[in-house]
Amino acid sequence: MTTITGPLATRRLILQGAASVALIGLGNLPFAAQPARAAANDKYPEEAFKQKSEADAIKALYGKTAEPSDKVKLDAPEIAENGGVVPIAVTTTLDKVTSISFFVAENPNALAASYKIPDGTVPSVSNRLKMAKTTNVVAIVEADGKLYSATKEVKVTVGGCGG
Amino acid sequence: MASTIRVRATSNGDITEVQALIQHPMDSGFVKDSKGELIPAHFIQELKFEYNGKDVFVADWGPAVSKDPYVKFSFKGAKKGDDLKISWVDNKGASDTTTAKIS
Amino acid sequence: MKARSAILFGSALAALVVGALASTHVTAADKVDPAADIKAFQNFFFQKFPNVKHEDFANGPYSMNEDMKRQWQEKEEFPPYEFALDAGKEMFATPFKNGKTYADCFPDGGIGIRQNYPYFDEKEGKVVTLELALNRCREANGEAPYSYVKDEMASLTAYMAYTSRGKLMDIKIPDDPRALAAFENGKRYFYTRRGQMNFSCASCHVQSPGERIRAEVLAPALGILNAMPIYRSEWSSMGTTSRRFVTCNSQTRAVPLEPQSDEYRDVEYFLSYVANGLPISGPGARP
Amino acid sequence: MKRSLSLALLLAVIFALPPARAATEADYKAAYAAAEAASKEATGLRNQWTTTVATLAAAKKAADGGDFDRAIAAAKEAEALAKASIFQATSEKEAWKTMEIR
Repeated sequence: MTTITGPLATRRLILQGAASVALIGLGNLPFAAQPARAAANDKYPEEAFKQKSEADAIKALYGKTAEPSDKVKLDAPEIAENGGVVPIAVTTTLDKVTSISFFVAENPNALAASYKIPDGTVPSVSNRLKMAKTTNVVAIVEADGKLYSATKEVKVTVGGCGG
Repeated sequence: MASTIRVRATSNGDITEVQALIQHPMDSGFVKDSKGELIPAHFIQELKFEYNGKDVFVADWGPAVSKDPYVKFSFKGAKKGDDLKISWVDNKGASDTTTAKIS
Repeated sequence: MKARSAILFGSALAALVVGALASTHVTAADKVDPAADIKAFQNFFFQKFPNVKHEDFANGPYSMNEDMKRQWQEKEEFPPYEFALDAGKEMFATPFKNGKTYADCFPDGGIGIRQNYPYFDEKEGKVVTLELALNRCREANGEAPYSYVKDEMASLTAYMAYTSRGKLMDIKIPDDPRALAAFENGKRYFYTRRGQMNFSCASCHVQSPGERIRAEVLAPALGILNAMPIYRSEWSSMGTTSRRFVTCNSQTRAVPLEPQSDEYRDVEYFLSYVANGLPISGPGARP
Repeated sequence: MKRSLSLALLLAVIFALPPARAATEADYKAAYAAAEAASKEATGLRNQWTTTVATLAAAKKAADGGDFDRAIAAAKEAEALAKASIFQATSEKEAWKTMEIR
């Protein structure tokens, strides 16, 4: 699973960016794919899951950057009882939410999970994630085409004594 | 074999809360086994919840989702007794699907 | 740590001297008195943690730390041991090749009886744990015994524990010198330091419950087996009491004994008896 | 200054040299046997340490590789560990009572 880095990757990102802009521009042309409100398209975001840092992963997934917002409530423990099973949840009062994603900054690949939130689904998700070490958990909410984020550090260490 | 998907869908008023626990190793591909060899990546990539033929929730998962993964969400517009279809596909092409009654 | 172990060492020498003097005639202290032990044991924890509800001691580390308790309650909504529980239920009902099932080996068909295990078998003169009884049932019906530390045994004991959830631990010690000896042997094992780390079970679970050993919060010894078997995130699988004893030993760098050896069965007997009156909370989810 | 430096160096080398002859397999076998005996006694007392077992194995491995210096050092360490676990077992026969909740 080598990540394509360097010029080739950036060229692809630009292309991807251009493609999604074009789609928005086309507005309500009857298009096979639902007119993308810049929501992650239906295909499995392979590229985003390959990115190392959460900044690159966010860009690969949404093609834009997020701004912190206190309307995004991220619920995660102070100290994870076990790095393999960390209960993390997010809820938001923002409306027209189309996507929610979770990033664990210093995991081998930052993007952990991404959820599509169709109309009529409450913008709130709980899940259990793995965390390689003490690091920031970032929740991203895409609402009405814009990205909002919340961040919290979760401490993770090994358990037990001598071994 | 019993389904790998355990679902609890409970509706009160217009909101149906859905909890799912799925039996899957979710191997990340970074862990070594007792003989020191890397256990190949084997994890659920997509988990879909459909109601009346329409997706109400779609999860794109990576290897950082815990073993025997769990997810909870809620959606509007369903009522007691309706069916909720759940299906997953992993990176090896394996899949499972089940239908749960909203209680 | 240095000063404390010096004091301990000093007091050990003093105890030796006192012990030698008193050994000429058996004083009350040396007579095995389980009834007094359970009172002292429970009062120690009730006074050390006055605001922990008594039944909460059966929830191990979660009775000691709020942040951990919240993570645990979130997991309990849809616990990771669901699959082991279902598998155990199915196995429990699946007949052996000879048509019999586990229900034929156990009183009340094996349902809601976990709180009486381990018990002292007066015919054999030794402690019989739930895990030993299950394997004996298998062998008596021509089936191969399960490993004491692997999933099948954990699933079976998980189901049997589940059928006893909420019932109070109810271990009996018959007035039989061999039973009293087994209880004392279990108590001695519990307090004996071992391994290069020179820890006894008590070093962690009596002297410092609620404190952290690296990331893990230590459970109090009172009620520590009430949640067995446990699904540990660290193992990401179910674990029996045997597996817990073996892993605890190796963490103090002591070579573990055979699962279900006398010492393990006796320490389980001791720990279960002193938890009498506290609810069965198994199967449990733990870090 | 230079002369005393080389003198110091010379002395250091002499001391650094192993005893008159390189450790032989016989020395290793003796050290290993002593360690193994102590280790067996610890197992007999049902109080063996994991580090004793690991160090004993390391001694054997070093010896198989022909490095008898390291093998002897490891065997001696294993013996010390085994003896410590024996002392622990015997002293704890009574010492456990000091921790008992009464």
